[in-house]
Amino acid sequence: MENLIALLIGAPLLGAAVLLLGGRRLDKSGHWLGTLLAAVSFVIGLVLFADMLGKSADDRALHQTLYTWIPVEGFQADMAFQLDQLSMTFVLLITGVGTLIHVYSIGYMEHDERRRRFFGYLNLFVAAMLLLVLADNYLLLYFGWEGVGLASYLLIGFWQHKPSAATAAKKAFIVNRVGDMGLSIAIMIMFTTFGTFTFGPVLAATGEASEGKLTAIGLMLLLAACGKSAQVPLQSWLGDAMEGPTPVSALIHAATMVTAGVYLIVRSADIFNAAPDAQLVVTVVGAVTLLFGAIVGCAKDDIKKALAGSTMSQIGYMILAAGLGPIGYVFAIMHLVTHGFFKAGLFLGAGSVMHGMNDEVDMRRYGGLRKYMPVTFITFGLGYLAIIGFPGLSGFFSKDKIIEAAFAKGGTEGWILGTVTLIGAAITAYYMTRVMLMTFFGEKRWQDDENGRPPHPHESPRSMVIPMVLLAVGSVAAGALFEFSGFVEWLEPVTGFAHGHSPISAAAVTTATIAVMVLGVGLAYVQYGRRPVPVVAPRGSLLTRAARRDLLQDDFNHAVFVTGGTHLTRSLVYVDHSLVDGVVNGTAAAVGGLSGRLRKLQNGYARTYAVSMFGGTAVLIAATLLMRAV
Amino acid sequence: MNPVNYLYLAALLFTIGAVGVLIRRNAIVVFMCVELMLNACNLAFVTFSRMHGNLDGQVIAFFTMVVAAAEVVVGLAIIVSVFRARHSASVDDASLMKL
Amino acid sequence: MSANLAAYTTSTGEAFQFWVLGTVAVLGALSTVLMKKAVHSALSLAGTMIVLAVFYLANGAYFLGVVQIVVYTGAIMMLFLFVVMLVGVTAADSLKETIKGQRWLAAACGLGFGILLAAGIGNASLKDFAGLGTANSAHGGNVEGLAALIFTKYVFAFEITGALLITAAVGAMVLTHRERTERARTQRELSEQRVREGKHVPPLPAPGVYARHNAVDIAGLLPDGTPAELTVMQTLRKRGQIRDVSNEALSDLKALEQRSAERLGREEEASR
Amino acid sequence: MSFPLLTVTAAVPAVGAVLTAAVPAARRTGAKWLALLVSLATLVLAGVVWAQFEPGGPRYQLTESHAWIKDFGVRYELGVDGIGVALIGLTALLIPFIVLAGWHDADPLETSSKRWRPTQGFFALILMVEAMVILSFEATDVFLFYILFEAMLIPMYFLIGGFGDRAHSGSDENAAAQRSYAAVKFLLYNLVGGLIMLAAVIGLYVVAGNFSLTEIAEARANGSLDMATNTERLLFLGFFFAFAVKAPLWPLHTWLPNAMGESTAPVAVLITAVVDKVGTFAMLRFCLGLFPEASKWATPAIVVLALISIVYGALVAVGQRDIKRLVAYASISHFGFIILGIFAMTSQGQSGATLYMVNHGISTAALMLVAGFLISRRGSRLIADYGGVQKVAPVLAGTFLIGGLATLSLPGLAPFVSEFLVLVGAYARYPVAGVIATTGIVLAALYTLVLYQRTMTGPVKEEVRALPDLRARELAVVAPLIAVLIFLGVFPKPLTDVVNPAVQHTMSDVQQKDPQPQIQNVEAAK
Repeated sequence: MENLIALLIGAPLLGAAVLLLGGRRLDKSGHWLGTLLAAVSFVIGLVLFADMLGKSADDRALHQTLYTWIPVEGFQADMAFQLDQLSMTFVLLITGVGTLIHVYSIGYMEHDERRRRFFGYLNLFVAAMLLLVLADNYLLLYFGWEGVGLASYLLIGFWQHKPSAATAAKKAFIVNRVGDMGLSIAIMIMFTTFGTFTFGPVLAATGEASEGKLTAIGLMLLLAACGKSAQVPLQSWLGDAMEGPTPVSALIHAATMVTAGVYLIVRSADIFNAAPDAQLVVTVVGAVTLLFGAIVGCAKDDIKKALAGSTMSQIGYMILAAGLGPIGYVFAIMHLVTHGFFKAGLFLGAGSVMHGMNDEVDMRRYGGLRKYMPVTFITFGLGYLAIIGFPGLSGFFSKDKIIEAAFAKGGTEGWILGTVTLIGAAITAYYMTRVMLMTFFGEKRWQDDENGRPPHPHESPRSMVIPMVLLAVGSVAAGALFEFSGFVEWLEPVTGFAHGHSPISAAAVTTATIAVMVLGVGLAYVQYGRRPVPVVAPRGSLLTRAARRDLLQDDFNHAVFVTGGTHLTRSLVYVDHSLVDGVVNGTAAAVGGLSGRLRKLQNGYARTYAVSMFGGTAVLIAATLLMRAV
Repeated sequence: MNPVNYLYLAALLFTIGAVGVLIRRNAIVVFMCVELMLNACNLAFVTFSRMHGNLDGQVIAFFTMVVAAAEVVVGLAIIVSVFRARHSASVDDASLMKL
Repeated sequence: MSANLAAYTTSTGEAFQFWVLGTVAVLGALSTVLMKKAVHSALSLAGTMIVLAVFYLANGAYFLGVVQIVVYTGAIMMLFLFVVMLVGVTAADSLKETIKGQRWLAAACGLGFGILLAAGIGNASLKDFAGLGTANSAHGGNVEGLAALIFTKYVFAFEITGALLITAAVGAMVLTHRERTERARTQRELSEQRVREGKHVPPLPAPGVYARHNAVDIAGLLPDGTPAELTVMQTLRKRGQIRDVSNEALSDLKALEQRSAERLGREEEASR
Repeated sequence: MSFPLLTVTAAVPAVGAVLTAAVPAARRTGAKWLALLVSLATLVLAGVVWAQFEPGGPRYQLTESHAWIKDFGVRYELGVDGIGVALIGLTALLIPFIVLAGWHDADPLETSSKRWRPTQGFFALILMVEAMVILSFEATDVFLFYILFEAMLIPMYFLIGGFGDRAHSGSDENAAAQRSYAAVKFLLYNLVGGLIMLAAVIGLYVVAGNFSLTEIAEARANGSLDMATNTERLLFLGFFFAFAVKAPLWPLHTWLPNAMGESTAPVAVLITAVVDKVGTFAMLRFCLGLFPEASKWATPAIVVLALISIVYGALVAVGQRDIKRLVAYASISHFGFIILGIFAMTSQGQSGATLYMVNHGISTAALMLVAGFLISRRGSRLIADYGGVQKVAPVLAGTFLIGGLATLSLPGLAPFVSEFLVLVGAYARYPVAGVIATTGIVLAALYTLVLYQRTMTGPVKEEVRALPDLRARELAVVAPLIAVLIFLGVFPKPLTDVVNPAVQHTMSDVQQKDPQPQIQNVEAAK
C-alpha cells in the first residue's frame, strides 16, 4: 500500500512535466490530461483512505522511503513519505478540491490561449502541495513548501502582461521567502539540537531539549507559517495575490496552500506543546490576524479582495486554535477542511459572477444578480451561510469549537482570546453579508466595460457549475459529518487531544456565537440591504479608509522596506563603485602619478643613465666595505 | 716601493675614464674613455697576477684585450653608421629612449 | 735586502720608473678626457697606453706588454684615428655641459668612487707579493706559461673569443657596409638627370680661391660679398666645416680701398 | 606504468586548442566543430576519470609523478581527490555548452579582412583555459599549481579583452575602452594576488624544502615539519589572498562585474563558473591542507568577510541596471556562501561548499547563457530596455526563469542542496553567521525576481516585439543544463558519494570534528 504514496505525488507531477514540456500539440487536450491526473491522484488518495480506515487507530501511519536525498556525513535527508491521518486529511482535501477546481478551470480558462500551461502549473501545485503534506522530514517539507510557493508565483503572475499581476507574484514570493527563512533556521536549530530533522525522532525527543531551543524552533516555524498563511506581519501579499485567475485564488489562496502554515504548526505539535511561550505568540498572531483580516474584508469593494481578507481572518482562527495546544489542534484542522470547502465555493462563485460580468470585480457595480445567476447564487449563498456559522452548516461546527477552545484556554488569556474570536465571528457575519447583499441583492449597478460592452450576466457553463454545486454540498455537510463521525478520534493519534475546561458552558458559547452572528448580519443588512449602495465608494471613516489600504500595512512596508531598501542598494552600488573600487583605482592613480614624476628622470640621455649606474656601483662598493667593516 | 701602488694607479685611471664617459658628449671620446677603463682593469689584473704568482690574471687581461678589440670594432662601426644617419657623433643626440 | 723585504717592495729603479711614468699616464688620461679635439684625446690615450705597456713589462707580463703595444696602440688606437678622420678631425667638441647637473654629479660620483676604491685597496691585505719568477719559469718563459694556460685551462674561452672576434668583424661590416640597391648611375645619366631637373645645369661653381689658404673649405663670394655655400664640397658642408671668410674679404676690400685711396691721395697731393 | 589518464584529460583540450588555432581562416565552421568535438572528448575522458575514481579508496588517486625541476624539488605530480573529480566533471561538462553558446560570438565582422581569424582564436583560447583549469584541479605539486593558476590568466585576458560583448550602449570606441579596462583590471587584480602567492610559495619551499602537497601535509601531520606560528600564518595569508581575489571575496571582488559585464556571455560563464572555482578549490586543498592551524586562526575574519560578500553582493545586485553585472554580483554573493561553507569547518559546510561550486557553475551557466541569448537578440544589456519578453519568446523566458530559480536556490534544483548544507554547516559552528547568511535567500529571491519581472513580464516593449524565441542550438545548450540542475536537485547522491570522503580527509587535515547535536541518542529516545 505504501508504494502508492509516491504515485500520489507522481501523477500530478507527470501531468505538470508533460504539459509544460509538451508544447503546442497538447493545447487541445492538455486540460483534460491535467484534470485526469489530478483525479487519478484523488482516486489513489481514496484507496489509501479506505485502506487506512481498515486499520486500527494506532497503526494507521504508512511510511515509504524512496532513496536518500542528501547523504552527507552526519546529515541525512531522505526522500521519504509519511502518510498518517493528518496527511490523509490534507491529501483528500487537496486532491478533492483540486480536482474540482481543475474541472472548473476547464470552463473558466476556455478562452485563454495559454490554458495548457495553466493546467501544467495547477498540476505542479498539486504535486508540490502533496509533497508538503506527505514529507516525513522537515527538509522535504521545505521542498514542497517552496514548490507550492513557486506554483503560487507562477499562477498569481499567470497574466504576466499585466504589470500588477507580475508585481503581485513577485511580492508573494519574496514575502514568502521571509517566512521560508524562518523554516530554514528552524531546521538548522533542529539539526544542531537533535542531529536530525525527521518528524518521528525530532518530535519524540522534544522532552529532552531545553525549552529555549524549542521556543526558538517554534517561533521560527511560526515565522514560516506567517509567510505561507498570510498572517500578520507577513500578510500583505495575499490581497495582491488576487491578481491571479480566480480558480487559483480558490485553490491556492483559499483552500489549500495558505493553510500550510496551520499544517506546519499542527504537525510540530510536540514542539509547541513543550514551548508555551511560542504557543502564546502563535495565539496572539492568530488573534491579531483574525481581526485584521476581518476589518480589511469589511472595507474592500473588490469581491476577491474582500474574500481574501476573509481568508486571512479564517486562517487566523485556525492559527489561534493551533496555538491553543492539544485542545485546539483538531479543531484547527477541522476548521481548515470546512473552510477549504466553503471558501473554495465562495471563490468559485465569485469567479462565476466575474465570468458573467465581463471580469468586473467591483461589487459596487454588481447588484441584483440572484435572478440572472440562480445556481451561483444558491451555491454562493450556502457557502456564505457556512462561513458566518449558520447553525447546522459546516462553519458553525468548526468555528464554534474554536471559540469554545479559546475560552477553555483558561485565565485571562482565555477570556481575551475567546472575546476576540467572538468579535471576529460578528465581523465575519457583517462583511460576508455585505458581500452577499452587494452582489446578489439590491438594484442593478452594472456598468459597461472599457470596450463599451454592457454586461450580460448569465449562468456559467456546466464545467464550472458542477464543482460549485459539489463544494456547496461539502460546505453544508462537512461540519456535521465531522462532528458526528468522530473526526476528533480520527486525528487524535497524530495531534493529541485534550478536553478544555471552559469557564463558561458550551451551550452559552454557542448561544453567544449565534447572537453575534445575527448581530453582524443585522448590522450589514441595515447598512447595505435597506439603503441603496452608492456606485462610487463614499469617503468613509478613518478606519474604513485605512482598511481599504490594508490598514496601512502596505504603506508601512513600502516606506520601510521598499524605499529604505532602494536607498540602501543605491548607496551600496555607489559605495561599491566609489569606495571599494575607488580605493583600488586610487592606488592605481597614485602609482600612475608617481611614475609620471619618475618618468621625468628618464630623459633619454645615455649619460644620465650612466651616472646613475656609476653612482649605484659606488653605493654597492660602499655597502660591501661597510658589511666587511661590521 | 710597494707594487700595490700599481693598483692605486689602476683605480685612478679607471675613475678618470669613468668620469670621462660621463662628461664627454663626443661618442668617439666616450669610447676612448671606455678603453681607458679597460686598460686600468688590465693593469690591475697584471698586478694581481704578479701578486699571486700565477699567470691566470694575465690570461684574463689577454682575453680582455681581445674582447676590447672586438668591442671597438663593433662600437666604432656603430658610431660610423649613426654618424652617417644623423651627421652627429654626439651621444646626447641619440636620446630616443625617453618617452 | 732580505727576501722578506723583496716580497713586498720593488727595486728602486722600478720605483723611479713608476713615479715618472705613472705621472705621465695620469696626465695622458686627464688630457684624454679634457682635450677639446678628438684627435688630441686619441693621441693622449695612446701615450697612456704605451706607459701601461711598460708597466706590464715591469710587472713581468712580457707577452702582454708587447701585445699592448701591438694591438692597442698599434691597431685599436689607429682605428680610432681612422674614425676620427671619417667623422671630422677639426670638429671640436664644445665642452659646455648641456645636461643640468651632469658634470657635478659625475665629478661627485667619480670622487666618491675613487676614494672608495682606494679605501678598498688599502683595506685589503696585500702585503705578500709572490712574484712571477716561479710561474714564468715553470714552462720555460712567460709566453710559454701563458700558452700552456690558454690552450689547456682556458681553451674553450679562447675558442669562444675567436668566434666573438669573427662575429664582431662580420658585425662591423654589416653595420658599416651599405648595400647598393640599384645600379650605379653613369655620368651620362647623371648629367641627363641634371638637365631634366633644371636646377643646376652647369657644373657647380668653384670655391673661392685665395693665395694664402688651402681654399677647398672656403666658400666663393657672391657679388654682395656673402659666401655661396654651393661652392664648397658636399662633405665639408655637411660637417659644417665651411670656413667663413666673407668678413675677412670685406675687411680686405676695405683695406684695399683705403690703400688705393691713400695712394690716389698721395698722387693727388703730388699733382697739386 | 599505468596509463596517464589525468595528463591525457588535460592534454586533449590543450592539443585541441593548438589544432583549432591552426585551422585556416576560411574553415571557420570547421574550427567550431573541432572545438566542440574536443570538448566533448574531454567530457568523455572526465567521465572515465569519474568512473575510475573509487570513493572509498586512497585520498589521491590516479596519481602520476615525474621529476621536473630537480634542483628545487619541483615535480610534475598529479592526483585527484573527490573534490577534484567533481570540479573536473563540472569543467568538462560546461565547456561544450560554452562552445556551443558562443558559436557565433566570435564570427568576424563583415568588414574585417579575410585572413583575420578571430573565431579560431576564440575557441582555441576557451579550450586552453579548459586544459589549464583541469590540470590545476589535478596538480598536487604546489609549484605546478601556481604556474597553472597564473598561466590561465593569459588566455582569459585575451578572451575578455579581445572578444567583447557586441551588445553595448555607446560608441564602439567607448566599448573597446571599457573592455580593455575590464581585461586589464582582471589581469592586474589576479596578478597581484598571484605575486603575493608566489612569495608564499617560495616561503613554503624555504620552510618545507619541497613542493609536494602530499609530502608536506604528511610531514605536518606527523610532526616532522614544524612551522613557527607566525610563519604559518603569513604563508596562509599569502595563499589565501590570491585565492580570495580569484574567488572573489569582498572587498577584492570589483574586477568580476567589469569582466563579466564586458565579455561575451560564454566567457562570463567561463570566468565565474569555471576559472573562479579554482580559487575556492584551492582554499580547500591548499589553505586547509597545508596550513590547518593558520586556517583555524583566520576563520573568524574570513567568515565575517564571507557574510559581507553574501549580503553585500546580493544588495548591490538588486541595485544593478545591467543584466550581466547583476548576475556577476549574484555570483559574488554565492561565492560568499562557498567560502562560508569551507571555513565553517564542518562536514556539512564543506560538502555543501563543494557541491555549491558545481551547482553554482551549472546554474550560473544556465542563467547567464540564456541572458546572453536575450542580450544578443536585443543588442542591449540594460534591464530597462526589456519588458514583456515572456509574451514573444516564452521558451526563452521559461528557461531564464528556471535559471533564475536555480540562482535563488529553489528546492528541487541543485543549488538548494548545496546552499542548505552550507547554511546548516555554518549554523552548527557559528549560529549567528548561519542566521545572517540565511537572509541571503530572501535577497536572492529579490534580485532574481525583480530581474525576471522587469525583463520578461509586463506589456511587450516595442523593441522586443520581433525577438525570436530560442533556436535549436540555443535550446541544445540550455535544456541539458536544466536537466542536470533538476537531476542533481532531487538526486545529488552521485556527487555527494564522490565528495564526502574527500571532505572527511580535509576535516582530518584541520583536525576538526563536527559539533555534535545536543541530544545524542535521538533514535533511542524514539
